[in-house]
Amino acid sequence: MGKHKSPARYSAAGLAWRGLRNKSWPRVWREPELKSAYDVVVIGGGIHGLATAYYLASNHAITNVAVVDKAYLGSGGSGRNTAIVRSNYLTPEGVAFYDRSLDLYNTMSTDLNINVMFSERGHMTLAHTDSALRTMNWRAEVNKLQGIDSSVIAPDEIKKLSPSLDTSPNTRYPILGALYHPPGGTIRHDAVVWGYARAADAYGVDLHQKTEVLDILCEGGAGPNGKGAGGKVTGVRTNRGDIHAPVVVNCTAGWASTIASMAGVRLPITTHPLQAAVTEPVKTFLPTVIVSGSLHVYVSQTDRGELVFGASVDPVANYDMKGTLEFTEELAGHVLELMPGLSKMRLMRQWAGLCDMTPDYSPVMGPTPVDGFLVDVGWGTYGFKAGPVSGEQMAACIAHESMPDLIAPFVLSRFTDGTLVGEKGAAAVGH
Amino acid sequence: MLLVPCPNCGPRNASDMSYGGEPHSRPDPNTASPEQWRTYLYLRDNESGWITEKWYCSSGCRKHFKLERHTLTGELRNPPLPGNKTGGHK
Amino acid sequence: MADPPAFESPVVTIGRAAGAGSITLTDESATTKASVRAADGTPAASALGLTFGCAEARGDVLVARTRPDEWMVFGTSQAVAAHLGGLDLSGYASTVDITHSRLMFRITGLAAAKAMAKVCSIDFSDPMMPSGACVGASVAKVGCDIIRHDIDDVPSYRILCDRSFGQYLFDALVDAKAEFG
Amino acid sequence: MTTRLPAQPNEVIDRSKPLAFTWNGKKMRGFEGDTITSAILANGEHIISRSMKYHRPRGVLTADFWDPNTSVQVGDEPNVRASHRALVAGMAVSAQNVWPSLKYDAKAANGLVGRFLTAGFYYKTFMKPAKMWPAYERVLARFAPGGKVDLDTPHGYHDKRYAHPDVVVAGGGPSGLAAAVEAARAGASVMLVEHEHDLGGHLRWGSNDDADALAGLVAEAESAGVEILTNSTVTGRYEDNWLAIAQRNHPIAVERLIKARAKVLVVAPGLIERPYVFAGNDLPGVMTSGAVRRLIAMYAIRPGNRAVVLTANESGDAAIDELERAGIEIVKVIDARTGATVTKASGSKSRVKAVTCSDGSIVDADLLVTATGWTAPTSLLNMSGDRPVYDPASARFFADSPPDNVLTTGGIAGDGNRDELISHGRSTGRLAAARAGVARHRIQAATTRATAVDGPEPAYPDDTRSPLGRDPHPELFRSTSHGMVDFSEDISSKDLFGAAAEGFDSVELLKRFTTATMGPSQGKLETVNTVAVLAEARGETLAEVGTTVWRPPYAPIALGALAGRVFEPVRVSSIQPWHEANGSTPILAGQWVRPEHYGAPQQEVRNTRANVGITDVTPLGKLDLQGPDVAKLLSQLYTNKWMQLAIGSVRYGIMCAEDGVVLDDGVTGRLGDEHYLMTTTSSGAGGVWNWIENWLQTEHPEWQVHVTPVTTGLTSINVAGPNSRELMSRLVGDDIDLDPDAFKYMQVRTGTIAGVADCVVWRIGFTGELSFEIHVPSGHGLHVWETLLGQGESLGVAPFGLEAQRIMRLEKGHFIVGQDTDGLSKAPTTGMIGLLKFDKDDWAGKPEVAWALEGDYPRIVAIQPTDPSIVPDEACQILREGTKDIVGRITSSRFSPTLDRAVCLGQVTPEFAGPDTTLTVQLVNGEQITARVMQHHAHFDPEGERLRG
Ligand SMILES: Cc1cc2nc3c(=O)[nH]c(=O)nc-3n(C[C@H](O)[C@H](O)[C@H](O)COP(=O)(O)OP(=O)(O)OC[C@H]3O[C@@H](n4cnc5c(N)ncnc54)[C@H](O)[C@@H]3O)c2cc1C
Ligand SMILES: NC(=O)c1ccc[n+]([C@@H]2O[C@H](COP(=O)([O-])OP(=O)(O)OC[C@H]3O[C@@H](n4cnc5c(N)ncnc54)[C@H](O)[C@@H]3O)[C@@H](O)[C@H]2O)c1
Ligand SMILES: Cc1cc2nc3c(=O)[nH]c(=O)nc-3n(C[C@H](O)[C@H](O)[C@H](O)COP(=O)(O)O)c2cc1C
Ligand SMILES: [Zn+2]
Repeated sequence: MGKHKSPARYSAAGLAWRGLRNKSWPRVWREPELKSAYDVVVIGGGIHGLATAYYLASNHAITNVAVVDKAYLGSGGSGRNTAIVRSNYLTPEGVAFYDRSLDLYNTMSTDLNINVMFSERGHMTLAHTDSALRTMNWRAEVNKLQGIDSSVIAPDEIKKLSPSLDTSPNTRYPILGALYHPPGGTIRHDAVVWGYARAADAYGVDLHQKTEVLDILCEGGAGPNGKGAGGKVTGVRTNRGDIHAPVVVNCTAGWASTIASMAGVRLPITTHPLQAAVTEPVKTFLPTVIVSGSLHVYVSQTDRGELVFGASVDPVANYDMKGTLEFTEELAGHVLELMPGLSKMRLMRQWAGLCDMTPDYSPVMGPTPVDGFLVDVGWGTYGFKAGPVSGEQMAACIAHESMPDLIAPFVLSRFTDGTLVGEKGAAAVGH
Repeated sequence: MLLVPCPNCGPRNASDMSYGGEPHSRPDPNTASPEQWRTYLYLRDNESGWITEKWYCSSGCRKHFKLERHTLTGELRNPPLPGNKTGGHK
Repeated sequence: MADPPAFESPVVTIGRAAGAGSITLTDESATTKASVRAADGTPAASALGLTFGCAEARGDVLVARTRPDEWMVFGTSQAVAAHLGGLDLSGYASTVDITHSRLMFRITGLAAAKAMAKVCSIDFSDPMMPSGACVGASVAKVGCDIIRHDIDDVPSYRILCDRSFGQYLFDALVDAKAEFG
Repeated sequence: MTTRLPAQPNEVIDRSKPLAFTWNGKKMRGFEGDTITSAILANGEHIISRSMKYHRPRGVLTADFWDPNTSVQVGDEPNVRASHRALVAGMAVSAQNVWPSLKYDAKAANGLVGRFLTAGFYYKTFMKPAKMWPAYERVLARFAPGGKVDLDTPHGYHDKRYAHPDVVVAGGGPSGLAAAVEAARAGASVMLVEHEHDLGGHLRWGSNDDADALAGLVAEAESAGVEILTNSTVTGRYEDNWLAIAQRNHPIAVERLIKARAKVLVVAPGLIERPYVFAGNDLPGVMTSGAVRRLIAMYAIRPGNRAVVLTANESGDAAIDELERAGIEIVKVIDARTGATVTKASGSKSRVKAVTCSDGSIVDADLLVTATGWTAPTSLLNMSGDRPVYDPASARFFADSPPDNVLTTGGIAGDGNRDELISHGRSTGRLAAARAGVARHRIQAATTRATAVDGPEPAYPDDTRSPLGRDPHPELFRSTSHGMVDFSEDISSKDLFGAAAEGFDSVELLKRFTTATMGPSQGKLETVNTVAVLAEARGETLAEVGTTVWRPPYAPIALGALAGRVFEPVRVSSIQPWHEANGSTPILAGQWVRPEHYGAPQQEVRNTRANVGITDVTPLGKLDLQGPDVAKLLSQLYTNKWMQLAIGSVRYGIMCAEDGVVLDDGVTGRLGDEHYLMTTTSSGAGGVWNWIENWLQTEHPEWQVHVTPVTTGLTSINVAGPNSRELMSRLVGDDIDLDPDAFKYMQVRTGTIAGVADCVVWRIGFTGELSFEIHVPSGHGLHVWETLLGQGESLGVAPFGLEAQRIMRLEKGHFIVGQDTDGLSKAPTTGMIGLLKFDKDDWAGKPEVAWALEGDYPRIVAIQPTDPSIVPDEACQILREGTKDIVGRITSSRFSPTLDRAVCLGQVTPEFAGPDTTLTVQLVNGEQITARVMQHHAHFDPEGERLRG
């Protein structure tokens, strides 16, 4: 086990003590010097990178690890996602994987000693057509077999759980039923990121913000500068200097292709912005998470009272995070289809993040044709909920130099073997 | 909304078009190895920078055409509006 | 059997205030419509002429070049037949009768462009869309061809779309023009 | 007690028009022209809300749209900005975020424990016991600020329109007005958008000269033909100057969204006055100089009786004049330009009573006016990609390098007196018009339908405007004490120091940890102070710290306005009116409304199998294909062969995507030498058309094929059942020979039906019966349908709907793409191995299909439950007996009235696909049943004798 420096414990008593003495809390994490060599360099300070580093240290005593991020921690998808957590996926592989993540989320507040505000408020995916209902049934049946609490419920029950929904049969998109998943809910995404960062730092992992990877150093590969298949990784070049490392993990989600190409690796990924928005706060009235695939919208209400909305990815590939007017127009139209009473609520802010979309809506994890260069990417619009299990399994993969069962279906080579994983039905606008 | 210069119709809203993504050349289906064929199917450059991409002017002239666009700044090689360099949140 | 039956329009216009106010909306779906496809350089293309995006009246038919390689011809069935009858389809050109697959509305009035601006993103200003211009565009989320052909200097637009959208689109246009009296 | 002053020279209230309203149930009166807060203040009340976290009483701070603590509930509308919203007779206004009442707020106790509720406190507690978090969460959620949504709120008449102006000017102050005037005079079409109820910006509360100048500019704008939108906001600037404008003053719409593609955007939003941070700065009675000036000049409100003024600029000085003019006692002026400042405001719970100055003096006062500087509302510039830069000398941000089609003028661009501002505005307007002229020329030239452009493209004009100056201004953000930084989120400078010390010391992390700038004013008031405090904590400059990202909308916009009126296209066949009139149950399939059944689908099946049924299948996709190369195209698209199809024949085909996955299926018939009609699935119609155009345009431009969608040009009716030939014979003209030998199964004829020429008939059918699918020119579709019913009466004809059709196809074991196949099903899964022609040179998906055949692909099989009465739901899983291993699933299931038993299709792994294999199916209720894999896909008439009959 790594040397575990106990950070100042968070507790109500600590809060009171510091409040009385006007004392502030110690720093959440250090601002360490950039060393010239580490055992593992993790690129990307989002939930995936930080969780990987944390589990490397906590589960495998590998603590000579750097996490580098070109901006601030959580500046990617991890800091801008709508924080919906669930495990009712479609394929058995997907269900098993996300269920493990949910387990880790359930104990996270105590494990990491930070309140991540996991709100198990229930998750409803509405069906407006026969075929959507059939997919919901399919998911429910697969879920039940895997012991996941997930079932299809009828409009009257939907109305009881979420009275603001218009469940009358005469709407343009009548609600025919819903896949109801009581263990699903929302989480305070920033707290998760900070929790992993703080805990990893306590184990001695170095977190380097504003450290941008400009190149991956390789040798022996078939491509220029020793990159590409058959070669091996030797480190990374950053805006702050070179770092040597035998293992480099690409956890950069929307930017995954840019990093992979630095190692001469092509990925089955295109980057598309995904947008989200919040309304001005109002008194809470929406108890569950509502998702409608046909209407491309999902919504939940935070404890602060804002409605948080999301939709499906923008159709045009982009690395820009500006956001569009069309998104808000479509969104509002669809939200009002579901909840006509909200027409006087006002949209307060919209934003966007980047999503690394794969053809089968499943991630890409594990080794690449370049030795020592690993990926944990392809997280699309659903990767936040997968953060904990991915970190845990990627850490195991690095420590044992082999693919753990839970993530074996997601290897990169499936795109040459043709063994794709069919999560499209559950993930397209699934969240 | 992006104003896309269709070579036939002139500048049109992107919502009048369908996006076709990166063009990729199709290997000979009779001789391609699984690896070559699946490279064509799945692997993408997905560059952050200037790319050439396919568009289909679905509500206008119904012609396919190619466009050079910068995926980070949103710039086009031949923008229909002069002086429209846009930065954006990178 | 009896006489060929009458053309059934896809829209019910009665009671929908289509003609009220300063903008009139009429259903011209029964007009015979034909589409001609021909590539540049074919005899048919040269005979039909026009620049892509332009339309003109020729005798008793209206001809519009709605795509770089497509023309539409409107009129009575006799007039359309007469106009297309002599067309040389060699070098590869083809015709399809679209009378039944596309319906046609006409929206006329000084404020017609303003009404159109509520349902269509095209710039309807005179320089961009003069009389004698046509464009393919989405109207109230339905793919349409729009042809401007003024009557006595009063702006007038013909709107064509798939027949099955008829009632929906008609109602959307009635609603769009309501504001202008 | 009233605080209304005598008539003010430029007041906007109309004293001849009193309006009655209620405030927290209390009857009050205001005047037309009042805002809600000015009316409440006029009635002697000054607490408008309680703060979010500590429930401290709050009053007017800025008296404009951004006033942070003046959101109120008006009827069913939450979060109404009371310092902006015009008073309307009969308004029922109430305070939000108070419990039980504005005066006695029980949650104010939070204030006592405030030192424990530091920013982010919730991350550090409520963790144990874990089981208790849901209960804690419910309590926290009760503190959510904001108003109440009434779930029965009607949608209201919202609206949208598009616009294509040459120039849009955001901001109707002197500079914006001047820019609009000159741009219009230069020939540009101009939209001037002003957020407030009237044009004029700060001139509205200025001198009489200001008022005169304003009137002059407004007259100029009107005569120049500027389109003026007041009470409207440019809420967003998106790619290529795509602008969102929220228009709130529309005569018939509650709120209208204008989507404008401006050739040039002029940003002239002026400046927003910044509150000052010190202890007690959130007490009611502490106001900005702008607030005091607006209240006095526009609404004739006496903001207090004894005033202390802290001034660092002209606006503060002007406030002093204004207060004096209004007869309000000024007890002390603190001139910040000399280094003096305020250290503390103290008072009762509800109002300032005393002000402590930096010289140590304590003055009694009930009004403290601060004029400590400006924040540039750079939000629209940020949305344009600009990164504004901080100028310490003038203590605010300026544009760096916005795109050339975005220009700034007025306060956001620099300082000047009225004439200088107007002059800068004018030159900006001329530049905007000239640049827009180039854009217009270019767009018009690129658009073939447009009028030809005159002459060559004009030269693109450089920016030769003489810039506005920048007045020096002290950097005045925080006094020596701690106070509120974010009034809507209840975040103090002390919170920010604490968070920075904890390590949340970049501006983005600080924002997320404390929520500063995340409230309803979105940083308009708070960002610069937040950055300044962080800079102080880090010992850095503001420029080094930087700002957070500004995002749309500039001001919140109603969901109703964004939605507008709902455009959800609906498609119907020409027979739909008949279906509706004859008791059909409609079902929505994609955009189509179709008859699901006419009351008894099982009976519809029986009748079709026994007599004859007719069904409306118009939504089937139909494409007219003409040209010498159609057969090549078909060979490329379908897996089977098409080069030899005879004229008069039809053939079934499956299409795959390039990954071998089944994309669509349907029949295509050859009508003439170079003329074919293709059918696709209803939902696949659009996609297949695009797919074809893609092949034709990008892979085989040399092929001569013309594709025309004719889906709705042909009304399609399937006539099925043993009596179908007899029925058809009563309708067809002499041009169609129905004799079974002349018109065989899988053949097509064209001719006359019920007097309608140019019909296409083919002998195929999904139902397994002898059947004719007729395609009638749609203008006569209803006629043919009604004729079929009339002529078929004696033959027992009856219509059948989609449900009966689904049952019959399932009895026949026909799979449906997308239901029995899924996103991973490659062609072999369908079982149609005979249709996969590998000796063809090329077809879409060929290699993947070949490789799939070599592997363990899942199979579609027909399945019958052992117990004939149990119909397993579609999606039920098939398991390896005694385990939870999934080996397949039921993809379609129905009770068959023909066989009087349950019939299914399913996908199973090869191991379980053999005929007579016993399957274990888990029902939705968890029970397991057994079922058998059948020999044939068809449960009924596997030899197909009926359909060939
Ligand atoms: C609007 C939106 C809503 C979403 N909603 C949900 C949801 O409800 N539920 C869910 O489960 N998922 C959701 N997602 C998806 C989820 O946010 C992501 O899949 C997840 O956060 C990915 O985490 P990550 O750690 O892999 O990547 P990120 O958090 O994106 O981190 C990648 C990091 O890499 C850094 N980086 C990039 N390039 C470099 C470089 N060259 N050098 C150094 N660092 C670099 C970036 O700065 C970034 O911080 C949503 C996403 C978005 C955008
Ligand atoms: N003395 C004062 O009280 C005061 C107040 C503001 C500005 N000024 C001075 O006036 C000068 C600025 O003059 P100006 O003409 O630039 O500004 P202005 O403040 O006079 O007018 C700007 C107008 O723009 C409107 N606006 C802002 N954003 C908008 C948007 N997105 N959409 C629509 N409207 C929007 C505002 O409501 C305001 O009426 C500066 O020099 C400044 O110092 C003085
Ligand atoms: C779950 C969630 C809730 C949010 N709530 C708010 C909010 O209440 N107010 C706000 O201003 N922004 C809110 N945001 C958006 C952030 O301010 C910010 O826009 C987003 O994290 C993207 O970062 P960027 O805008 O700096 O690019 C929220 C974001 C998320 C992910
Ligand atoms: Zn075009």
